Parts: sequence; structure tokens; C-alpha cells
Amino acid sequence: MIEIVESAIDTAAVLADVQSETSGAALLFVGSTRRFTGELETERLDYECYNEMAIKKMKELAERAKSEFEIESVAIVHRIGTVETGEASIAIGVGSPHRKAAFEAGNWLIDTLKKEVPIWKRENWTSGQSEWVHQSQ
Amino acid sequence: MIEIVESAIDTAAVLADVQSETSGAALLFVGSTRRFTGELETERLDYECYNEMAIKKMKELAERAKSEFEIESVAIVHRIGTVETGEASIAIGVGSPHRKAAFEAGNWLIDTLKKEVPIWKRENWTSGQSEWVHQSQ
Amino acid sequence: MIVKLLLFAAAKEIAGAEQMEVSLDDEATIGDLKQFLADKHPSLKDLIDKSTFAVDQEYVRDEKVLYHEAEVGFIPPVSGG
Amino acid sequence: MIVKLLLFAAAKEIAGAEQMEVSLDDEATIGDLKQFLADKHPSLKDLIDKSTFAVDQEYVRDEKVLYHEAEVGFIPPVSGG
Repeated sequence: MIEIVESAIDTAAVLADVQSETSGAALLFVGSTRRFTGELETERLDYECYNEMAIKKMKELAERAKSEFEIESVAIVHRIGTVETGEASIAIGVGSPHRKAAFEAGNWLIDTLKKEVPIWKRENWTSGQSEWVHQSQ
Repeated sequence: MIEIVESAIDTAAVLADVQSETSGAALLFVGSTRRFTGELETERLDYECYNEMAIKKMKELAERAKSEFEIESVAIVHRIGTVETGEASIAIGVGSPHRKAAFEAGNWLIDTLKKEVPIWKRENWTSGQSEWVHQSQ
Repeated sequence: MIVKLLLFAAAKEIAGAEQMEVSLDDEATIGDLKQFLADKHPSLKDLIDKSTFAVDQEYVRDEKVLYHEAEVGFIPPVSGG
Repeated sequence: MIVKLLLFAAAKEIAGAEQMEVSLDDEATIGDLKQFLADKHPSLKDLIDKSTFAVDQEYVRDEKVLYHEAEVGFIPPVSGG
């Protein structure tokens, strides 16, 4: 399951996608919009993507993770469009017979996705200001 | 949410328990019964626990994780009794503003739980044999 | 004094009991309790050597001094998760 | 030759367009395209310097030679997740 969606992410489906009778460890990472960054209050985020390339890169990440870590399955769902505070923008699932590999792969996947997949977020503050976030975290 | 339950774990509730407007990263680990261990086929597991001490130790683990890692919340639900192949025996949730801390804490929690919390599993093979598992992994 | 011993998993199966009342001398330690159990139930000896013990739901060492009506847990190597 | 340039996020906003047809000399490279864009849209220059470019949905370097009707992506620093 490698998808870009425009409405709420079904996190239970992402988890179910990586669970199997041979994967004793299933890991689900969910990233969502924080309301507060220090003193600043976020109203919502707007995400956009280079759709065809983003899907291609996410599929490549899944394959790289499966070759570099002892894992069996990867699911990645990214939401675009408007995402309100507290809602999930990204869900990553990893299934593995080895729990340590699942943690390592999950951590690597979200780190690498944030660096390599052509998706951008625009931060809309409650102050009325907004800006594209163009710095890698 | 620190619980020992005797029926299916509600993994969505564990995830929801650690999601908040200040925790941008939520991690859910689900451990389930593998059907195959090499050639051997597992029919089911039976778990038992020293209930009062297991709950006490799980609460201590949650507090230690919150003091040692930059995380906000921990949820641990362990299932006891009969757990069929493919069903979850353990779910651990971690909520944090920092995704790396969430991964580190989740990994530490499951490792430490497996070493310190008085819960035991009896492996029941399809061959009809069964045995208590008394080796740390 | 009398302590309440709780047994789990293989310990429970080998002893055929999930709970025992054990009479010990005053000021007896966990080490004394282990010796008493190994003498009385030789089939438990191997498991005793691999196990840890808890008093009032807290892991303790062999030197731990027991008291009357203490709750003692016989904890074989754990395998939760 | 003519390449199809796709713009995203701040690049799209500054340029006021999400797509441009750009005429370049034969054998022009990504480096040449960047120079052309910076000359024609000085307000894009800072962002060009921080961005990467893609041809056929693959990240490429400045030396990459373009071809007629290539799909070129102007990729500002990404911020997904």
C-alpha cells in the first residue's frame, strides 16, 4: 500500500496491510499536525506534491527499506490538501519477523521520506500568516 | 493506558491514547504470534502473568521511558490467556513531539518489557507438544 | 515466620501448586527460602537457579531478609511480549 | 528544443505558474535551464539556488543534458511527512 490521499488516512488499514502470520512485529508511525510550535499556533497545513514522482519515490523507498533491513512489508500513505491540527498527514507501516529491524526501518523511512519525496507543506498560522516550509527538518 | 486484558487488544485505542495536539509523532508497536518458527508451526500461545506485579512494572517502565526519552505519553496493553496465531499479544504506543525519541522509546519499551515484566508464554505446537518459554530473547 | 510463596509458569507446573505457605526461621533470607525449596522439591532446583524472586512485587537479591506474611514471587525467566 | 517545466510550492507561487514551456538550445543542460530561469525571473534566483531539479521524475545534476519535450521538475526543498 503506497498511496497519496486527499482525505483522512485510515491508519488501521495501514497497520493491517503489514501484519501477517510470518511478521511477528508490526510498527505503525503516524505523523500529525502539531497545534503549537513554541508560541506560534498552527491553524492548518496545506500539502501539495509532484504526484507521479512522489509515488515513484515512495515505492523506491519501500523497496530500499526491504533490501536494507530484515523486514517483509512496508506501507506508506501520505495525505495532501488541507490537514487540520491534530490530523494525520503521514502513516508508515512496517512488518517484520524481527522487532529491531522494524524500528530501524520505520525510523529510516520517515527520515528519508522527509528528505527525498517531493511533497511540500504550507504552514498557516492562526495569526493569518502562512508560508511554505522549505527547510529539511 | 496500562492494562492487562484477556481478549483481543484494541490497537486503535492504544494509538488514540498517545495522540495529542502537542505530540506530532505517534508510534504503535504490535507484537503478535508467528505461525512459523523455522519448520515448527505454532498453534497458539498461552500467556500467564503475576498480575499485580506486572501492572506495577509496566507502570514503572512507562515512567522511566518518559524520564529518559523526550516523549509525552506511553500506553501498554498486554494480552494474557490463549492467543491464536496472528493475533496481537502486546501493543505499545508512544506519543512525542520528536519522532526520533518516539522510535527510541518504543524500541526500549518492548526490549525492557520482555526482560523485566513477569509475564510468561507457553508455546503450543501443532505437533501437540507444548512448553513454557523461559529464555529471554 | 510464614511467607506466602506465589509460583508461576513452569515453577507452578513442577511444584503442582500456584501458592504455598512456607515456614522459615526468623530473619531468614531469600537465599534460605531457595535452599529450603530446593531441598524439599529437588525437581525445582534447576529452575530455582535460573529464576529471580520478588518480595512485595519488587525484584530482590538472595540477601533480602524476609518477614512474617511477606508475599514472595518465584519468577522463572520471563517471556512476555 | 522545448521542455515542459513543472513548478511546485514557493516556485509556483513566485513564478505565478505551475507549468511553463521553455525554449532552449539543443544540448542544453539543467544548468543552462537554471541560468535561463534566473535571468528571466530574477525573483526565482534564491529559490533556484536552494532547489534540485528532476527529469522524468528522477533527481538530476546540473550537467544533465535535456531533450525535446522532457518533463523537468523544479523541486524546492521538500517538507513532506
